Formats: sequence, C-alpha cells, structure tokens
Amino acid sequence: MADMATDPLLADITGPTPGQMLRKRIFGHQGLLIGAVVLGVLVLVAIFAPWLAPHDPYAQSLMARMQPPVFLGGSWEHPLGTDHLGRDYLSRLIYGARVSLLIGTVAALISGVIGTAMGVAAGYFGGRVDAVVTFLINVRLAMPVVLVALAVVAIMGGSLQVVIVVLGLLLWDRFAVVMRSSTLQVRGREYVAAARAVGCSTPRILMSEIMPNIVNNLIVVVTLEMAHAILLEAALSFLGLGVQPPTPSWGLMVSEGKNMMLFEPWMVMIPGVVLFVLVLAINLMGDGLRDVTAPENRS
Amino acid sequence: MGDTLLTVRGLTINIPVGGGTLHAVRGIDFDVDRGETLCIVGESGSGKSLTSLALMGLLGGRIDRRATEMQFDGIDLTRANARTMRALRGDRMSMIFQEPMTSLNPAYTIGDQLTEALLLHRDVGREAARARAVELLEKVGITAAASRLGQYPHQLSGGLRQRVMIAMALMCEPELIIADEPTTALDVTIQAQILRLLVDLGREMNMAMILITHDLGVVARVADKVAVMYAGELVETGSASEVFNAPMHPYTRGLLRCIPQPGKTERGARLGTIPGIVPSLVGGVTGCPFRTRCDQVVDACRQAIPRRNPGSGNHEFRCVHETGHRMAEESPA
Amino acid sequence: MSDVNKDAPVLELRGVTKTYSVKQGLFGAPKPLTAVNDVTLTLGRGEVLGLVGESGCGKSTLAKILLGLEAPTQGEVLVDGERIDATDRRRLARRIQPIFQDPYSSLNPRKSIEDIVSLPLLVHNVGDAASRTKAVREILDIVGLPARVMQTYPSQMSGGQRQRVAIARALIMKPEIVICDEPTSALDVSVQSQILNLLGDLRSEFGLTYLFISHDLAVIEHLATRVAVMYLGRIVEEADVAGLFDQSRHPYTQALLKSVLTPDPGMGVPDTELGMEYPNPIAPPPGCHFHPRCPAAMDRCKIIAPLPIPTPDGHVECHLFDGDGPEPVRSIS
Amino acid sequence: MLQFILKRLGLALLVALTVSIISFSLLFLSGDPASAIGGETATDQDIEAIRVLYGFDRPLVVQYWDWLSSALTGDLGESYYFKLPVASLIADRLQITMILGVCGISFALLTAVPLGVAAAIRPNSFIDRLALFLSVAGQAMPSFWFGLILIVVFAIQLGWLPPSGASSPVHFIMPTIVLGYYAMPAIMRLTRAGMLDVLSSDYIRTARAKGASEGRVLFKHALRNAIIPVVSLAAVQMGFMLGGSIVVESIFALHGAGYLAWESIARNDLPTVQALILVFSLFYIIFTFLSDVLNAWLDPRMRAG
Amino acid sequence: GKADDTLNAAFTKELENVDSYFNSSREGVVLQRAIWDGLIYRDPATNEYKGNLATSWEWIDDTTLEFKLREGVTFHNGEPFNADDVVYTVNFVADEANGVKTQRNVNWMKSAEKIDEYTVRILLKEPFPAAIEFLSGPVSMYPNEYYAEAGPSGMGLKPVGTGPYKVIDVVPGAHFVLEKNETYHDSPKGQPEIGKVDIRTIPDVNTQIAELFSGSLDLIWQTPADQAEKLATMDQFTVANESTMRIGYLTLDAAGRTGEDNPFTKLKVRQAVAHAIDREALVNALLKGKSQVISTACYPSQFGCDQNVTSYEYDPEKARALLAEAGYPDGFSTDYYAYRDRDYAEAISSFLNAVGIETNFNMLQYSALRELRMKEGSPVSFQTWGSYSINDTSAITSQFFKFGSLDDSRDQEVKDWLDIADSSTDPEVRKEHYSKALKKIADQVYWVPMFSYNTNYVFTKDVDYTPTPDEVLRFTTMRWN
Ligand SMILES: Nc1ncnc2c1ncn2[C@@H]1O[C@H](COP(=O)(O)OP(=O)(O)OP(=O)(O)O)[C@@H](O)[C@H]1O
Ligand SMILES: Nc1ncnc2c1ncn2[C@@H]1O[C@H](COP(=O)(O)OP(=O)(O)OP(=O)(O)O)[C@@H](O)[C@H]1O
Ligand SMILES: [Mg+2]
Ligand SMILES: [Mg+2]
Ligand code: NI
Repeated sequence: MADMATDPLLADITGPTPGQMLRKRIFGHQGLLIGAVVLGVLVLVAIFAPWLAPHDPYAQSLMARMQPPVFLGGSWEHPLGTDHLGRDYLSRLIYGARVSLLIGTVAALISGVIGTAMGVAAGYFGGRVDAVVTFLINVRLAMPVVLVALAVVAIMGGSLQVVIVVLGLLLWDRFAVVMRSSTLQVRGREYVAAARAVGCSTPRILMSEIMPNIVNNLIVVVTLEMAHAILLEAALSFLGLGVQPPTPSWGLMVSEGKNMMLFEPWMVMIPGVVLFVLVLAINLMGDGLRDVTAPENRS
Repeated sequence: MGDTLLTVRGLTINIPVGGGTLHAVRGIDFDVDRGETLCIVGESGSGKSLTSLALMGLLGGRIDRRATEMQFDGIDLTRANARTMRALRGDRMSMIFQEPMTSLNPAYTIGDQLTEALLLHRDVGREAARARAVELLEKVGITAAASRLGQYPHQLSGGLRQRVMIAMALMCEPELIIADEPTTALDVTIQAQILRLLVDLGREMNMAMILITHDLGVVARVADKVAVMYAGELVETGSASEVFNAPMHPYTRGLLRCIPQPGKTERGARLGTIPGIVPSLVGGVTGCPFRTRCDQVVDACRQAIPRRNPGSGNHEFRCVHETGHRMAEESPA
Repeated sequence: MSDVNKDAPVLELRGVTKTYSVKQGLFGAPKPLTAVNDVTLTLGRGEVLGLVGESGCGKSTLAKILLGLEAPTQGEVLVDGERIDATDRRRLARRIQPIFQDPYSSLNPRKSIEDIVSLPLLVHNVGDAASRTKAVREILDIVGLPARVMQTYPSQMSGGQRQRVAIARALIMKPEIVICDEPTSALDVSVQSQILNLLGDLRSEFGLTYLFISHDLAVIEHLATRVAVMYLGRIVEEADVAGLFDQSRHPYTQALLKSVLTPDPGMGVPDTELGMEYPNPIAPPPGCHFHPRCPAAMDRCKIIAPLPIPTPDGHVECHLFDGDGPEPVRSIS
Repeated sequence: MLQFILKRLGLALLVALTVSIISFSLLFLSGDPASAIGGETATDQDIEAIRVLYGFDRPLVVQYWDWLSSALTGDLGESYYFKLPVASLIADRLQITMILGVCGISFALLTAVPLGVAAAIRPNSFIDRLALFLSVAGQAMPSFWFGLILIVVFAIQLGWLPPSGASSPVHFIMPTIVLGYYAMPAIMRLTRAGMLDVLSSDYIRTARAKGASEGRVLFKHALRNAIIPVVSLAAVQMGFMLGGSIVVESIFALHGAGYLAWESIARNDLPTVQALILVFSLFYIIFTFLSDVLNAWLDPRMRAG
Repeated sequence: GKADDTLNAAFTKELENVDSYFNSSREGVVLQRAIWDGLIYRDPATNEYKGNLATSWEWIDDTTLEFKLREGVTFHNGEPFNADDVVYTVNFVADEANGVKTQRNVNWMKSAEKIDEYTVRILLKEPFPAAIEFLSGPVSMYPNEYYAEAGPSGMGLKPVGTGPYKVIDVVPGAHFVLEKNETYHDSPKGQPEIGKVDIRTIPDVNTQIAELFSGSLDLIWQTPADQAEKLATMDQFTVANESTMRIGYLTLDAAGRTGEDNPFTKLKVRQAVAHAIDREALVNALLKGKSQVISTACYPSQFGCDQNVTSYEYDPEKARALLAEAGYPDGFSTDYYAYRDRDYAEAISSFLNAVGIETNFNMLQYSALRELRMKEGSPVSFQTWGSYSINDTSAITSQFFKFGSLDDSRDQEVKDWLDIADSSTDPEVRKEHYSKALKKIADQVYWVPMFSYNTNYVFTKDVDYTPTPDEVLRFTTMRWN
C-alpha cells in the first residue's frame, strides 16, 4: 500500500484550501496587483505626507505664483511648480492624497454600513422588510445624487465633514442592491437551512453563515463606492461646493487650475492625472477582487 | 446491419487548464452502424459529453481534439472544415442535450426554433417548414401541435420541452442522433415515455443513435451496443447482453453491484461499493485509471493495459487480468 | 426488518397544508400554489418512511415543514406528541436533523469541516472546545472520514465526502429523526451506494427514524419500511414497503413502478400508460388531480376529489376503491 | 394586468412623493431663503418683507402642503430668481437636457454594445483587453476633467469643434461624448458579461448543433438575450444622466436643466431646485418603468401567463 | 464678427429678468443702458448731466422736479413716447406693492404727474440730492400701454424701450440678441453703429476664452486678472482695464456679537490683523490692473471719502507683537467667512495664519453668510461692496455703520456722525462728519479695507471700445475697426 500513496493519480484528492486558491488567484491577477501597488503607494504617501512634502502645503508666496513645474522649465525648488497663491504644488498634491483617501474611505464606510444593513435585512427577512428596503432603494435611486449633494452642501456649507457625511448618506444604494441580492442568493443555500435546522439564532446565521459568503461582494462594492465618492467629491469641489479651502483636495486643485487651463494646462493636468490614477487603481483593484473572489467553482 | 455509419479511432481530447493539460478523453475507439443504438455509460466527469461534442465538432476552440480516424459516412471528420461541419450538423447528424429547461432559446417561439434547422439546410419555404414541424410535434406525442408553434419555451414543462428538442433534432431526418443524457433531468415516468419515443422513432426512421447516460437501467433497456467509460477511457465495450450478463471489467462489475435491483438485491442489505474517487486527469496519465479504486489492483496496473476480448463477438475490455479478476498468485499492490 | 414500533409515533402530521403565493410574469397577479395539500401522516419510531413523487409535488416543502423551516398554512405537526410550533427551535433541532440533496450547497464554503460539523454543538453549548473537537473526530470516524479532513474546506472534497460531512453534522447531536431530502440524487451510483450503506448502518447503530425522500423507487424499496406516494401535494397512497411494491393500488403508483428501469438487457422500455405531463400546480385539475393522466379515469374522477380510503397497511386515495367501483386491485405483471 | 400596472404606477408615485418630501425638508429646513431672494443689496427690512410675502414664517409642513397641492395641479411655484413659473422655466430648459440625454445614451449604447459583443466573442483577446481597459479608465476619468481636455484638444488646439453653446448639432458632439462615456463602461461590461453568459448557455450550443453559422448564433440567438438586461441598465443610466448633466452643461455652457439646477442652487432658488429634483426623479421613475415594459416585451418569460 | 456686423459677447451670470427694475445685476444694467433711456444722461467721461428723453429739467421745490420731454421719440414697438409713459413708469415703480427689486433706486420717488403731453413732474417723498444721478442711471422709461399689458415678466421676455438697441430674441437667462435701433433719437448716448449684438451666457471663463480663440466671441468682460494678463500678450486681442467702485474688506467683530470674549473685541487684535496682511502683494499679484490698496471704509473717489486716515503697513512682526500684547502670544483660532473671490479670501486667510491667527475657512453662499451675520454675526469675514456705483460715501460707510444687522462694530459715535453727514445738505458738514467717522473706523480697525476691484474687458482687434470706470458695457460706443 505504501507505494499506492505515492501514486500520481492519488496526488490531488484534496486540493488547495480556499485561502490558498485565493492567494494564488490574487497573485495571478495583473490588474489587481497593479491597482493594489499603486493604491498602496498612494496610501503611504498620504500617511507620510508631512515627511514627504518638501514645503508646507499652506504656505503661500504671492510673488511666486504659478511657477511652472520642472519639466516645463521650472526650478527644483518647486518640482511641480506653484499654484495661484504661490503654494508648492507637489506638497499640495501629497496632502491632497489624504483628503481624497479620507473621503473615499469614510464615505464608503458610512454608506457601506447603511447599505449593508439594509440589503442584508431585506435579503434575509424578505417580505415586508424587503418591500420597505426596495422602496427606499428606489427612492434613493430616483434622487439625482449630484443635484442633491450639491444642494445640501450649498446649504450646509461645505466642510470636509459635511461632504463626507453627505456622500456617505447618498451612496448606499449599490451596497443595498448588491447585498440584498447576494444575501438572497446565499439565503437559499442549503447550508443556511441546515444552520436554521440546527437551531442557530438569526444573528448567528447572519454573522457566521451569510456574511462570510457575501463579504467578497461587499469588498468589491466598497472599492467601487470609494472611487465613486472620490470622484463625486472632486466634482463637487470642481463646481465650487466641495471641501473648504485651503484644504488641498485634488478636485479643488483641478477647479482652481481650471482658471488657467488654457494658458497653464499643467495646473489641470497634474491633479487630474493623480485623481485619475488613484481612481483607476481603486477600480483595478475592485475589478480584480471581483474576478478573484468570483464564487468558488464547483469542485 | 453492419453498415458502418460512424467510425472513431483513437479519439483524444486535451484541455489546457490552470495547472497543465487535462487529458479528458484518451484514445477511445468505437463504431456505430446505421440504425444501431450505442450507449455510452460512465460516471460524471468521465468524458461522455466531451466525446459527443467532439463528434459534432462543437468543442470550443481552446480544446484540442485529435483522432487517428473519425469518419462519418465516408466523410473524414478530422479534416472537415467549419463549413462542412455546419452542413452536417442539424442535417445528417443532430443532437439532443441534457437540460431541456435551458437548451431552448427563451427569446424565440417553439416554431421559430423548430423550423430553423430545416430552413438552414433545406430549400423549403416557411409554410412547408411549419407543416413539417407540426407533423413532428405530433409524432413526438404533443397534442395541439399547431398551436404550440407560437408558444415560448418557458410556457412548456420539462417533458414537453424535451419532446420539442427531439422533434427539433429530427427535422432533417438525420442519420445519426446523439442524445446526451436526454432524460436525466426528467422524472422517472417522463423518462420512460421519452426513452420509448426515442427508441421507437429511431427504429422507424432507421437512425443510428448514440445515447449517453449514467443510468445503467436505461442502458440495459435501450442499447444495442454498450461502451463503459471511466476517466476518459472506454474500459469495456460490447453488446448490451454481453456487458450486462457477463461484465468483465472490475469497474463494470462494481457498478452493477452498486445499484439496488428490485427483486435481485435484498431489501436493506448492504450494497456493493466502489471506494475512492475519480482520479485527476491533469498531467501525465499512465496505466489503468481505475487502479486507485479497484479491488483487483496489482503492480502491473501501472503499465500499459492490454485490450482483451473474452471471446464472443465484439465484447472487449481493458484490464491487466485476463478475466478481470486477480489471479490467486498475484498479490495486491 | 420488523423492528418498527407503530404504537408510539415520533412524528405526526395532521392535515398539513402549505400554500405559497407565486408571482406570474412581471405584471401578473400573484396566485396561490398549494405545495402540500392536507397531508396526514404518522411516522413510528425506527421506521423509514420513503416519500416518492414527481418533481414539484411538494416533497421538499413537506420536509421543510417537518424541520420547522416553513410554517404550515394549516394543520399541525407533532414531534413526540408535542406541536412543533409550540416547541423551542433549539429543542426541536435536537430531535430532527436534515440531510439535503445538494452536497455542494449544503456546506458553507467559508468554513472548515470541523467548524461545520461542530456548529450544532456550539449552538447548543455542548462541552468545551476540546470536547467538541473530540466529538467531531468521533462522528467523522463514524461516517467514514479520516480525522485529517477536519481542517479542510468543502471545496476540497468530492460530492460523496461532502455528503458524509453533512451526515456527520446531522448526527452529531444524536437526533431521533433524520429527514433525508434526496440525499443521493446528486451523486454517482458508485458513491450513492456508499451513502445508502452508511445511512443503513447508522440507522441500526443509533436507532434512527428516517423520512427518506427520493424519486428513485429502487432506492426507496431498498431502504424504506413504509412508503408514501405523493402527487400534486397529496399523499395518494401510503403502505408498507412490501405491500406497496408487491400489490400497489393507486394507478399512479403502478405507473411509477412500471417506469423503474432495471438493468435487464432486452426488456425494452415499458409503456407507463400515463397520459400527458405533470400538471401545473398553480392550476391543478379539478376532481382527482391525477385524472388527466390516469389510464383508468372514470367520469366522476373529473369532478369529485377522492377521499382517503383505509387499506390494511395504510391508505389510498382513488375512486377505484370507493367500494362501488370496479375491481379494486389491479395487479401488475 | 391593468390592476398591476396601476399598482406599479402608484408605487412609482409614492417614490416620487417621498423624494419630494425628503428634498423639501433638506432644502427648506436649513433656514429661510429670504436673504437669497433679496440678494446682495437688500436691506434688513426688505428681507423681513420677503419672508412674510413668501410665507417662510409658516411651519414647514404647511409650506410643503402648499407646495404639493399646487404641484399636483401642475403649478410648481415661481422661481425666486427669474420670477417666472418654474414649470415653464424647466420645460424650456429640459429640451436641451433631453437632447443631451438621448444623444448621450445613444452614444454610449452605440459604442458600448459593439465593444462588449466583440470582447465577449474573443475573451482575453486584444479587443477584450482594450475594452476592459477603456471601461476601467473611463470609470476613473473625472468627467469635468475629461470635458476640459476635450475642449483644449478639439476646440482650441485643433479647432474642429465649437467649445460651447447649443446652436447647432455640432455643438452637441463633445457634451454627448462626455456625458455618454460615463455610462459606457457599465453598459459595455454588462453586454460583455451577458454575451459571455449567453454564449456559454445550452441554447447557444443547441443553435450550433443545428448548423447555424457563427454570425447567426451571435446576432440572432445570443444578442437578443444578452441585450435584455442592457435595456434596463440603459434606462437607469438615462435617468442618472439627466441628473448628472450638471457638470457637462456647466462646462459646455448648455442652458439645460442641469445647468439651471446648478445655478439655482448657487442662487438659493429653492422652488426651482425642488422642482428639478422632482422632475429628475420622475424621469428616473418613468424610465425604469418603461424599461420594465420594454423588458417584458423583449423577454417572453416576463410576460404574464 | 465684423463680417456679419454682429458683435458676439458673453455674460458670465444668468440674468434673472431683462426688465431693469426686476434685476440687480451688472448684466441687467448693461442691457438696460442699451434697450432703454432715462430722462437724463450722465456723460461717463465728463460727469456732465445731459438731457436724454427730457430736454430740460428744473427743481420746482425741494421735492418736485419738472421735465420737458423730447418730442418725436417712439418706442421699439412703435408706441410714441410722451408724458403718459413717464407718469405710468414712475407711478408703477414707486409703488412698493409692485415689488421692484432694487427699491433704493426708486423708493425716493413718490409719484409723477402729467402737466401736458410733453411736460411731467416727479414728486419726491423727501429732499433727495442724488435724484438727478438716479434719474440718469437706473430709472428708465417704459411704454405705458405695453407695460400695463405685459408686466414685468412680459417685459422680461420681450423688452420694449426707446434705446439704441432693440431686442429681437430672449431666452431667459441664456441668450439675448439686440439689433441696432435705426430710428434712434438724437441722444447724448450717441448713435449705435454695430448692427447686431448677440449675447450668450457662458458661465465658464475658460469656455469664454475658448470661444474667443475660436472666433465665435468678439468680446468678453469681467475676465479674471491672470487670464487677462495672458490674453494681453496675444496679438489678436485688446485687453482694457478699468477700476470699479467695488472694494474688498475684512469686517471684524468689534462689538463682540459672536461672544463677549471674542478676540476681535480687543483693539490690539484688530490692529494685528491690519498689520498682518500684505495688501500691496494682494493687489500686485492677484487683482492687478487699476486696483489700488485702500485704507478707508469707502472708495476713494466717493464724496466724503477722506483718505487721510490711519493706515497700517504690512508688518507681521508687529502683528505678532500686538497679538502677544493682547494676550495671545500663541495666536488663536477663529472662524473666517467669505462668499466670493475665494482666492483673495484664501490668500488673506493665509496671511492671518502666518501671524498665528488660525482661520477656519468657511466659504458660504451669499445668502447663507448674510443670514449668519444677521443672526449671530461672524468673528471675521471677507466682504465686498460696490456702492451701486454711487459716488458718495453714504452708499457704503453709512450702509454698514449705522447699527444694521451687518454692523459688527456698533459704535454710537460713528453712527451719530454718519447720521449728520447723511442728512445734511451742506457739503462741508457732510465731508467733516464722514471724515470723523472714517478716521475712527480706521483707528479702531472696525474694518480692514483691502483693495478696490477692477474689470477687464477683452475684445478682438476688430472691435474698438473704450470702457468706462462705472463697469457698464456700452454697445453704443463700440465700433468696428
Ligand atoms: N471546457 C472545459 N474546460 C475545462 N474542463 C472541461 C471542459 N469541459 C469539460 N471539462 C472537464 O472534462 C471532464 C469530462 O467532462 P464531460 O462533460 O465530458 O463529462 P461527462 O461524462 O459528460 O459528465 P456528466 O455526467 O457530469 O455530464 C470533466 O472533468 C470536466 O470537468
Ligand atoms: N418558496 C416558495 N415559493 C413559491 N413556491 C414554492 C416555494 N417553494 C416551493 N414552491 C413550489 O411548491 C411546489 C412544490 O415544491 P417542492 O420543492 O416541495 O417539490 P419537490 O417535490 O421537492 O420537487 P423536486 O423533486 O424537484 O425537489 C413546486 O411547484 C414549487 O414550485
Ligand atoms: Mg455530460
Ligand atoms: Mg425537492
Ligand atoms: Ni425488518
């Protein structure tokens, strides 16, 4: 029998664990890796902003306004030039990463909590709860987000907190929709019925049977909504109703640079490109996660 | 009979997968004569569906199919181009799939789907095609056939849909019909009806049929010829009575012991089993694929396995043991 | 197999009805669908009640009601004489456990086998971590799985192994009743026999009572002590296994029996004499639900629904046995 | 059937009503708009007079009821700023927004669907990767930035297109692209996913087994089924687009409803903002309703029976 | 363009209503000057009053003005102009119930009466020295019959006047097309030359400039300094700059409305603020053009705007020292508000931050900030005021230091002086008291006046135009080169 054990046909009767498979897929997914690396770098930049920024991002020098970046003939003193108030562009970009990431994360967190709670409740309990949640989702979808966000921010005054909370309160719809349908799907699985038959309490079923199986979808939505929130904040800032100056938000920087867009296009290009790269990275990651965590193939 | 319609020699199907190549089907041979019913039986994943798709030329582009010989009525299928295959499919050879619920296009009416093949292959008008469709629907036992043409698949039950699938396969009076588990998804009562229908129609139209199934009962009742497939290989072939009455391969014997047979098996008694699971076919596969589960296993099972003919007719099996049983002097591996 | 104690029913259903409301298309009005229709059944300790019937006749719904997963619209279910809607969920869980059909969806893919099997212990606060691990190890051994699988995940296992895990989970709390909803229909025959053997062994070892749902009559005959035949939500015939298989009464049961294809070559496919298709449960036929397909239908069958008529070992619902009907028993050859 | 259409319509109205209540409370709770109406040069007395004149001193519920009851008769109030009936003001502006919306969604569909189909036919091919890249990049591109870049390139550098305005169809090219590209990735992905799904389905295999040519399989059998979810997505996107045209309209100086909304917000012209929110939500509701109907028509399974 | 004799111009803001009594924006004034005429005309170059629709006028008494009207003038719709039109217009706008938006332009008039076909009298509520100025500015004459029928909204959609240009198309807020009035009377405004004026509202300056580049616009104005500077370097454009009466200032909560312990109640803190800001730099780097640094709470050209007040030079060290003296050696943190010109406000806040006054910047809508200031005040906010282009200190200082809701200092003495200055008819008395008030405002640093604004006009070389300092575009004085 001893040599039967080494029979190649027996070799993979038990395959890799789900965790191993996941890891393998993660490291085999180019988009995901690129996205994660870029995002990781940006997160590090945000965290270590005070050490990385060559200047105080708020220090203005009216006599040195709109100096071009190094590659357009500027000096190394301000590698990316200065803005309309003579503040160092690079430093502002670096600090801007904090704002964008903060807004993305916190807004996605808030909307994630709201949307997940609603979606899971609707999917699990069905019936009247589902009807109410579906109705709320419809109401939310019927509200023009940009318009409502603009109006609220205009009225309340756009501080960072207000913007984050408004975005958080507006972007829960996709969470609710996705969590509802994934919960619905998982709820129909027989292991949930088995857990109920074993006598599990509802919270336990939700937490230990449902959640682990929908959390991958949740992560995907979190990334998408993060990107969404960041873009929306940028749009609000662009329309003049985002975070308050002198906070260096990238959307605000585009908006400020926009004035000189025809003459100093780099002022728009630079923050626009970073914004694009950040959102791209998050989207790549979200996409990658979606591919990687796709429901486990049968056997 | 004896008039060979389909000849397959050394059919091999390789599928590139994540960790290497999946040798899903390895060098199988069989013939089908006109009007004859060949049943391929085997466990899930043994390569039955791949074999049938390979015959139809419906394997995806990624999948590598090769054969030393594959002839359909003199046409060399290994060399046939896409156009030739298209002309054959649906016309001279057609197919019935396992899942009646999903095998019909939900967006088109039964009538549209039934007549499509005829309109594609034959120079007939819409009216003639519809008339033929009604005729065939009646033949497969569907009442109010004319009014069914305007219905959509979702309006029909599974059994009806499978009948529609059969009618669809028969539209051009094919010479060969390949039915891949046509009744697995159906209830036992419907299964009996559909099988009867297939058998009757096959006889009536002198069609050759390849019926794929994992149900030994079906095989026994329907087949002229049986091919038992295990892990991509044909382990035993022969006429139905040869295989069922004198199974030679340990796997065939094992299978027959596994099923409770009313009247034969004692109620509540333990059934025979085949321990273990189907081996992975990724990477190099040598020797007998059944050796991991076989109670007759010996060291020699890892070498090339001879093809044996226990005597009568076309009965053949592949095993190191001449009779499918380990000799007393051989020690288990 | 006469260890049945009919005097003390562990499980009793009285007039249980379950009606769903189902939507019709996008704009359609919801319609009531009676999945289980006034079912009265008793299950004695140690019995194996086989429940057969066509797809959609309400078998799974009945199982869910028994497990307390669905509340019956009408009627009551008693376990050991106690109404289950009055019983604490968790107390019920200690008495009745399920084994489901699909070994793929019945195990949480995110949990290790140990977590899955020990879940009932955890929920019922039995023992500490160490003793739970020990209990898991024991039960896995009983169902024939090595202890090393404890740390693996369902996706790493074959269908048969998974079904063993599901059985281990169902049995770890030592329930009295196990509801098996088609536990082998997703498995290959070679694995099916292993599971059937296991279920049989466990029954004698732990004195379990089974409700065994299957559409495979051969399996039912092999395993069950009593059989209930379900048609469109109703139990149309109920009898001891021997009685039913040797001398079935209801025409539907007879058709079912005829449809069983045993691996006997040369017998051909029998004619079940059943008409048409399984009816739409939303619009069941009037009178006896079975009359449109019944080879022996009479005029009154189309109008009057038959009442249960007691037989020596159970009951039957058919106008043929009303007393003034024709020859009551039609034997099958 | 009729009863259920009515029920759905009732539900839709309820949605619209809830949206209006929420937006009304959000807008009017924040304080009274008298100083906005007065403008920069108004004196304190002016503002007090305005407050009484417009009834901002009354409880919010009363104000809402007033608004709602006149809204039901089609009177959406008078713009604080233009002193014109909001209804006619919006009706004027909606035209441009509708043109933009229709062009935008058509552009999105006309590019996304073929791309999605092409990508699905050859998964992992060059075209698939290109489509994927376009969609990921498209989603990451801030539309205001995209609009500005288009202006710089096509209006200034190349001088091919007029940078702003709405006086000829040519003026709509860039706004259409900016508005449409935003919906494109989602539609493309859905088409691709739907096509992939359908192409691996059993009935496609059936069609192939009948000897149907590849083109016939793709366009007759597959696309028809894959396109069904795209229809509802497109309707939803169209609803979003109308509301999301604010940025586009402000960049390209299109005096549509979106731009009106933005300006009205900046001017605190609450009746206009309120009415616009209502109108946009109604559009969304109507579009989703229509998409359901269209879906039911496209997909026989959805039809009653 | 010149080729089709159409001047394409752009507005930045949407005009709410073309009817000049029902809007309060610059754009409205521009159209008003083109479409309608007043009784009198003030030459923007010489400041001399000339007859326009009136040929002569005289004061009958302190509150009665009599006008002889020009004969033979017709409105664009053919209606002849006569005393009835004047009487109707004045009586309509003077009635508060008709809700004229800019009340202060008209609320000094009581009514008008017809003497004969071409003679009218306007009756004032009380003596009002600026009457002639107003009649030459915002008060224009409407056709009585048409206005009675069309009303303000009709007039807004289809304006009819006697002016040099008639309106041929209005898309409210978005698009206005004017056409030369071929039969324009012999007005001191001069005769229009350019055949058509096509004005579109283009909110985005970049788009405006892009349109200018692509040739679809001939003239834009109110162009920000940076862009104007760049455009000036290009051959194909002329950039003209004119100062305006608008000034920017910080108002400090000296009265302690936001709290008794508010740092700005301390004089030293206010002085520190004044010293902290480099106004020269703001003017040179940000505003440019004809803007100037100002130290008084009014625009220098305004009557009574005494320039001889305390001025605070930029000295951050001193500012810090003052803060330390006031008890804030480490500075303090405060809310800081603004409603427009975010970059100016931001630059100012940055100066404050630099000396240790940490500002919590809030950019609000005008109305929101106004409400806030009315209700609870603001510690420090950046404000601007344009004095309705009225060349008199009463139009600014008196608006904000007489205990109104926007008065953050509440200084009784200042109020008393201003009251005397505003109601006196003796110019010397007025000057003296304005001066006293302004000096105290400067000494106490109730406001920190910053700079005056300017306007840029950018047009193609095809256009010949000389802007005036009152920030009004005059199409009549434009010519093709
Ligand atoms: N497109 C494919 N890509 C990868 N592997 C495939 C593909 N198609 C089939 N296989 C694998 O090839 C083997 C044989 O598949 P096949 O479908 O022929 O089995 P079968 O005998 O028809 O089984 P069943 O009874 O379940 O239908 C299986 O292991 C299957 O997983
Ligand atoms: N949750 C539900 N809502 C609506 N209808 C349901 C629901 N569950 C089951 N049904 C319907 O009730 C009927 C009985 O279903 P059930 O699952 O009990 O059948 P079954 O006998 O177990 O069939 P199968 O052999 O296919 O498992 C079916 O027509 C089914 O469509
Ligand atoms: Mg198969
Ligand atoms: Mg079932
Ligand atoms: Ni017994």
